[in-house]
Amino acid sequence: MSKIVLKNVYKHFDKKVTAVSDFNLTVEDGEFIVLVGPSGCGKSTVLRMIAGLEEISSGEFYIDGKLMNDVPPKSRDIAMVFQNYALYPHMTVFDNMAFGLKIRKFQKDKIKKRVEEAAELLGLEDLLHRKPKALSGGQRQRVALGRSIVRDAKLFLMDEPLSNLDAKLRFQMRAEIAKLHQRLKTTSIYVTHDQTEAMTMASRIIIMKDGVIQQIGTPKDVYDNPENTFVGGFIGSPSMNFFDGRIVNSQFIADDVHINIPEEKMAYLREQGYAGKELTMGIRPEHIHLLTGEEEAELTNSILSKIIVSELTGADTLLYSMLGTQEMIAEVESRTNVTAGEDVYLTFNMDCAHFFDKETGVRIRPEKSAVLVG
Amino acid sequence: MFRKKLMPLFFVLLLILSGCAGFKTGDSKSADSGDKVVIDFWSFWGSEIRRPVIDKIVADFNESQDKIEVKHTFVPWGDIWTKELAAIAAKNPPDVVINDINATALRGQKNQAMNLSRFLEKDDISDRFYEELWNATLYEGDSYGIPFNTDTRILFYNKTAFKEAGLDPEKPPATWEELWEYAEKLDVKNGDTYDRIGFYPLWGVNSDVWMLNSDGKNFFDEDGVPIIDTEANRETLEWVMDWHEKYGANTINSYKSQIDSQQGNPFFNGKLAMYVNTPTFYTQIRDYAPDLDFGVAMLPEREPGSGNTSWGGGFVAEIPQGSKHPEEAWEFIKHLTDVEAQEYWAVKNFDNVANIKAAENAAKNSEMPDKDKVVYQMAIDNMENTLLTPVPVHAPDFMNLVNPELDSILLGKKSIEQGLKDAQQSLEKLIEKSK
Amino acid sequence: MRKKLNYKRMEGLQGYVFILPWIVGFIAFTAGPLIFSFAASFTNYNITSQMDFIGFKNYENLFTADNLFWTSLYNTLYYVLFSIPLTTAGAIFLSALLNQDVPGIRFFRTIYYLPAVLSGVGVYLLWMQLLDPGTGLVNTALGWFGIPGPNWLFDPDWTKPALIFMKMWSVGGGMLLYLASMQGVSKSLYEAAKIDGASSWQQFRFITIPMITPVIFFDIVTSLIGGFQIFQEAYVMSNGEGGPVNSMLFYNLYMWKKAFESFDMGYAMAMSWILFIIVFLITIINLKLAPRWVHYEGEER
Amino acid sequence: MEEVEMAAKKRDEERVASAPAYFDNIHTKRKLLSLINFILLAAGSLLILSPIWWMISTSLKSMAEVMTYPPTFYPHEWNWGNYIKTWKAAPFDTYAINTITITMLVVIGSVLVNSFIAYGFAKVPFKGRGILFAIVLSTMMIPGFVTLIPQYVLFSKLQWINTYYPLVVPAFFGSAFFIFLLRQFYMTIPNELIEAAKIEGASHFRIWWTIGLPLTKPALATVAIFSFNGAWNDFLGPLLYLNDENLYTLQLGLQVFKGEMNTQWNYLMAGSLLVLLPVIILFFFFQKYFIQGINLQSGGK
Repeated sequence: MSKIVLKNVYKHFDKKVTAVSDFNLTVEDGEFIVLVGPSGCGKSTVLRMIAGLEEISSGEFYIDGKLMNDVPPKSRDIAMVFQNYALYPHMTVFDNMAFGLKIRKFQKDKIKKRVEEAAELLGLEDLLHRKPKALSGGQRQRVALGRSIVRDAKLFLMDEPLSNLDAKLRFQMRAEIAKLHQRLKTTSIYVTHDQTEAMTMASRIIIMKDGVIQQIGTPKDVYDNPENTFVGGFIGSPSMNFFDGRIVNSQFIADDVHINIPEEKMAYLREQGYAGKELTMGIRPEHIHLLTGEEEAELTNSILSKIIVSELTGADTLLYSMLGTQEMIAEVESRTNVTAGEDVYLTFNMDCAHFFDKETGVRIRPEKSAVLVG
Repeated sequence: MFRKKLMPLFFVLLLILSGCAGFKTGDSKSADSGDKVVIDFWSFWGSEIRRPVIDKIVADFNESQDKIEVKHTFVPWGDIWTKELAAIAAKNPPDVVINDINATALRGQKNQAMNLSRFLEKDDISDRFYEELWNATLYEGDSYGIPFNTDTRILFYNKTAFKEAGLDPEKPPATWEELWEYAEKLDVKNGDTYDRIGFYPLWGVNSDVWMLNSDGKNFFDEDGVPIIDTEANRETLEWVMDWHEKYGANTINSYKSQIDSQQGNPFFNGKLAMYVNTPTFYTQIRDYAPDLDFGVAMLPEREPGSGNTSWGGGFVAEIPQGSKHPEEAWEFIKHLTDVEAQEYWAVKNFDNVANIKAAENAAKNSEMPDKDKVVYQMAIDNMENTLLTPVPVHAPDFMNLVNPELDSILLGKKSIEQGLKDAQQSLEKLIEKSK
Repeated sequence: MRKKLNYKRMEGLQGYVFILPWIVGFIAFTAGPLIFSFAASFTNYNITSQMDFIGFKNYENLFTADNLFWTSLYNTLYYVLFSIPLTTAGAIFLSALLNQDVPGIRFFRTIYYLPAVLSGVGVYLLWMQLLDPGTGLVNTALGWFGIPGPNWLFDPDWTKPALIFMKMWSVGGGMLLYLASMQGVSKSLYEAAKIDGASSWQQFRFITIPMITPVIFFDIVTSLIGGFQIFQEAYVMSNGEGGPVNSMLFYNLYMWKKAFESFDMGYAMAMSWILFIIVFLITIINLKLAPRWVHYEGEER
Repeated sequence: MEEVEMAAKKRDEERVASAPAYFDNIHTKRKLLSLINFILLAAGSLLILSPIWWMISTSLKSMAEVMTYPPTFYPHEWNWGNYIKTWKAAPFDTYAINTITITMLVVIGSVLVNSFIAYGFAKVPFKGRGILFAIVLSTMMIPGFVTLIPQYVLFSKLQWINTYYPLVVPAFFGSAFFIFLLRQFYMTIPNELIEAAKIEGASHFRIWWTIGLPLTKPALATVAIFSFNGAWNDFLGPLLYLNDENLYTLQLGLQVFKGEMNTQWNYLMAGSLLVLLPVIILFFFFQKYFIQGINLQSGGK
């Protein structure tokens, strides 16, 4: 049972640089939290503060209700997987995995049992006597995981553990880690800059930028309802289209293009005084559809545009074109035979579009109450 | 694995070492044997030739009485004085040290060596020694060290070469002019190189010795006023430069480096016909070139009547300031510089001793082979020509200023006039500054 | 209010425990003599009989009235300027050669290390013979290639190059350092580079060199400090006099003469503090420049 | 590792460029590089060894032959007995035991203590670390002469004169050179390794012992060799602090061959070579610690 709480946590370096500000988070037992954001956003710093490798400048950090700020890492009962695995090069795989247990003065046979169990779980049985340099990248990564597993710690921390693997291995290990978590149910915090990892593994995602939490939520939540343009752009691949424009008469006008806004959206936009104002519209590529007939085009909310590049990704095709002077990507069925240079009609599923304040980038919500961040 | 091995090894070592002599603290001198006072005596005589001689002298002293026990320690040449200085500073010095005679007054002035007047008042032994040596130990009239041995510079010449060149082997050159003439005759040139060189003045001694030889005057007069820019010195350097041009820098440097490195000497195999060095150079001839037929002579005169002035040095026995047993040390020094010990030293080492009587006895000692006696007698005879150049107490490092000027002259980078003038000026400035 | 000991502060305390031996040793053996020598630099201390405060007179004399001070400083700078780059490059080059799989490599390593072990007066005297302009081995060898060798220790223009040449002979000590550090460079880095098509030289330039920069940095800093303190070779090879036209009168040699021949210890101590400041400033510059080129694998990203 | 010095490399490249496809063969190329390397090393060895040959040759000559002008390149008469005479000229057995005793202790102290201190400076953050480290470095910059006298006085007050304490004890309190050297090596150990161990529950002391020591083995071997060398060849220390000839070391013993007027070159060289021998043997066998270096990056990428 372990629940962790971070309250108003700040991290300053050299009293000048603020790496993390006002970080608040409650993690329930068994959750798999993924901290995601571009490099330098402070996500690793948060993890290192939780691990005790960095001091918390201000704020409080609890594990199971116990204040941990001043508890040294070794007493926090956590396990951590490092980006470069941090395996001890002079020790065998067995010794690497047994190290933490030895320090905690476990009995020899107990150490052996635990290490062997973990090795079996990870398929490392035959490698126990090897040294790290005789292992492949994936194997090293498994040893690093194994080293954390044997400890049976309360909290499991992972700092970009997959970033040094190639795409295929990464995919495979991602699934393995997810499986492992389902089996062990250890509360885990996972740091990555890869939004796909975040989306696929997390029970909840925390998106950070410049040391500030942008949004916390389930993968679906953050995908469907991004709190601001940053989240919208960061989560999802290919990323969300953003168009700058203004609202005139229930229409969103970007450059010369006029797009009708559904009435319920228009209602709260108007209510919040955005009518006639500049704002940003965001729409995911999969919500832009390809139309086939001209008649249809006239009926619906559509625009004619010239395809610059057409990319087949397998299941879908990505169509790159321009909305006036602004770039636009549409994700359409792979079977459509659209080639570069062709003029096609595209339509926007405006029910799925989001509007963002142009100044702050914050999503304009139906109710005015919530301003930002939970 | 290496960590597991290291720790036990370490403790075992510590265990063994705790019993080792090097880890017993405490003053070694406090372990006096019985009623005897143990005094420490440091010398740099550690070679297989000198060591037995000094040990015998020490043993004789220890046996001659039952109050004092001298413990002789060999300390390497040159470094012995650094060690002595540190020990004096720590107020834990030895009781007797052999030191350079030329800086005795300086050490007296700096309070490193003990003023020996209180002992000399009781037993005046000053008349044992050559006057020039004794004077060198004085600072403001008090002696700070007792002369032990000395040296001088004499001319060695190859008699066989003399005969070959048609010179009379019993008539060595008497003046600088003759030296030049002889050398001309002795030179054997073979293309660009020499099979035999007659003479070059700066192998074995430096130009300051020839300046001393030229008019019997040091770089300072009795009052400590620098007198380096003189007519005699100018002439000397001109003469030296003549030699320099005669043989050329390449030949000279090649021979010089060999001679300076104390390995190999062209005089031994007749490649150099005349050579100036100390009388003890004879022992090398004796050991390394036993068949060489050579003669010895005083340094030639610059011109008839200018004198055969030579240059010497030597060592004194002194009591460092802070010695715990100066009275006993004095007793030992008296023994060390008395006729018996000095004669023994002179004969066994073929070394010039400071004690006049001992030196004269040695020259007649039956243990000395005839050839030894000839050289030794020449050394004694030359003592009256020999001057010392004690370090001036107000300008101990004056040679740092003079040497580069002399170098520049020899390298042709400065004229003789300019070089001497600059040397004179910088010495005057140095004296001015230290007053 | 007593501040609570949090674990970071505890860790800090552990840090002090680690360096405690040094702190104790420093206070016990070094600090006293250092403070003493600093204080003595303002006196006319002569070790045995006097130690009167004379203010900045020693320093004043050094800068205004002592030509030999400047000569010795020039000589020392000359030596440092040429010997450090040459020996550093030489040692790196040599260790690169010795880090290969060549038959008899253990013998080669031992041979190249030999000169570093040979120290002391005997070696310098040996070199005086080797540098003999006429019969010495060096000029004889140069003669085989038709090069007329210089007068080395007799020509004031060649004395310092002679010492630098001699120093080059014993780069084996530095070689040892580089050899040790090259062992830490991962083979996989070379493999990756090879796949990228890097030539041997490129691998050396872009992998080996950056990976051993911490040791290069160490070598440069310590050789600079050591270079400024050159003494024994000059002392022995010039018979303690400083060579022709004082061309081998290095800073420490001059200081030694002042301290132990003229017993002007206060003056020598003032000299030593000036040297200290010079070397300290250079080291600080080195430390400041270090982050630009020294790459520590263990550093925080 | 494949890095090879420039000249050989360039030559090789030119050859490869102009040569037929035969040279494209990787094995041929590697063999060629290895051969060039071997030739370079062998040629360099001759340069390094020629002065040493001079020592050997002198050590076997009679004094009469040493004094011959011009010097002979090899002895006409091989006096192997010189070595026995040298050893018997002074109590060298005793000196050898004394030197070994001092050296062993100094090496043990240097390796353990400096590693400990350096770990603190490299891997444990604490307040004032930078300044303290700067002080460590600056202690190297003070010329030894000026602290010689005050230090002697200090040891004299401790009643340590004529014991091995002044020679051995300071080694147990760290030396700036070694601290700096080992710190540089520790800096190349990724911090992640230390952090991982911290999280696993290890204290810094444990991390130093179980991770720091084994991972810096090549550097420790360097320190061991350097400190061995230093203690073995130390002259000034034993000279100053030992008054009893029974406590003398080999380096002091060698001085008996050097007098004020002449030097017994053959014995001096024989003695120097004999004293050198253990160091060479030690180095020869100790090398493996460099070769089996540890790949710090192998735990990662």
